[in-house]
Amino acid sequence: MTIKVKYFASLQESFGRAEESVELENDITTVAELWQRLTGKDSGLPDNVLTAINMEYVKADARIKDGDEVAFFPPVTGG
Amino acid sequence: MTIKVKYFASLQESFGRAEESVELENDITTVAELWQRLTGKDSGLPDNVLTAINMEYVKADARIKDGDEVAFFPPVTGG
Amino acid sequence: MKVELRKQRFTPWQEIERRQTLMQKDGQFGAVVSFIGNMRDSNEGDNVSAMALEHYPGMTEQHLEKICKQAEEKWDLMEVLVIHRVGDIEIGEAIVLVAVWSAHRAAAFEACRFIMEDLKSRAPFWKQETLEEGKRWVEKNTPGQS
Amino acid sequence: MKVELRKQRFTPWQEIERRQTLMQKDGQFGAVVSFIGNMRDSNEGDNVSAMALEHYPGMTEQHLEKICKQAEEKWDLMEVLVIHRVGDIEIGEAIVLVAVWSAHRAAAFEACRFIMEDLKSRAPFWKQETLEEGKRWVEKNTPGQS
Repeated sequence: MTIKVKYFASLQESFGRAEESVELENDITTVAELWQRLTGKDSGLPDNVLTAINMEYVKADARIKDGDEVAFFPPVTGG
Repeated sequence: MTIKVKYFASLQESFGRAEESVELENDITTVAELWQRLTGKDSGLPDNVLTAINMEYVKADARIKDGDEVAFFPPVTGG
Repeated sequence: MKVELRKQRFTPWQEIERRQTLMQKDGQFGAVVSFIGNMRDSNEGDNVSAMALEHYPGMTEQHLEKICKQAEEKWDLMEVLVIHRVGDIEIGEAIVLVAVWSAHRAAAFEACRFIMEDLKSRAPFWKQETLEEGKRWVEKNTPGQS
Repeated sequence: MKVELRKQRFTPWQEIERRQTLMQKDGQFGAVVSFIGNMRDSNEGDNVSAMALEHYPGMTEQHLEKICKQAEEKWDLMEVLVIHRVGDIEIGEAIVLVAVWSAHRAAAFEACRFIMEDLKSRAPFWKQETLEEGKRWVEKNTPGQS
């Protein structure tokens, strides 16, 4: 399946890109697993990384489906 | 002793005056006693009558001294 | 800190802006919380066509200043502005304005609420409403906690 | 209800006044509570000379609207206005405005606070400060309860 991944703020800088299109094998199904694939590390999703699927907040175990937009970002600091 | 008495809002209407100067015998010494003297009734100060001496809130048992300004008024409704 | 009783109609936003300009603390305050109370055209189910606000000259100003001082002791504030109408008031007009400036929002929110609750329950003001049937004194303010 | 992201500097008091005029509910609302967040010239002990606000186009607007709808379900409100800056911000400028109109003060105070706390802790905005030594991302908002 194909998904769109977006990064914001400091995560955009550390990944070196704002967004990308990612082709996933079917065995990658959660946000946490996607994070491992993107970072190449075995560790789970850090506490200070927030995630949204299709612009709604989700937890690390949320499932991803074909066509989803998944976003990773640091704690928010608006207002 | 001589004191100044002020009435506000609905109490001003029921007393028919905004203020008066009152000569007191020495045995009238508290706000509650003054209220009895002014109304001519034996009942104590009603719960819905607030009092101030010299522009500071006081309770019914507060003592009055010569030259004081004593005010009686209903619950406040500003804001 | 500024506390004022006003006989004339005022535009609350202009007053806040003017005070903020006079303060010359741009860049220091991070939070401004303001409350504005306006005259409604009904109360307790009755149509109200006009209102008069009586106060206790001297005590009212003194009491409002005491409330603001208490707020300044309790929270870290940069400025407090209170304006309250007295005399005749028309529908829709601002009756009271409380504005609080602080570095952070918690202090500004809490101090503004504190001042308003004390003002409503303790500051010597009395409202007289004009209804179709005549005038009546408002007997009690509604409680501030929901 | 109106939620807006704004690239240009705005004068919060003018925005509140304009909204209030458009509402045409004079005589109905008895309480207006507003919060304005301004850019400070320092943060965590460091001088800050400028700021940029990043957001997640689409999700940010959607999230703010959801907060306001929640507030409207929870309290009896007549109008809610939220304006939030994005992009480059200068010292002293307003970053955020939240204004709430209601018949009574408790609802207006509580809804305004509720919206601000959710906005600060959940709405997708990120601040980058310019210091003398360079730029840094603000890592965390200060908690709203004192």
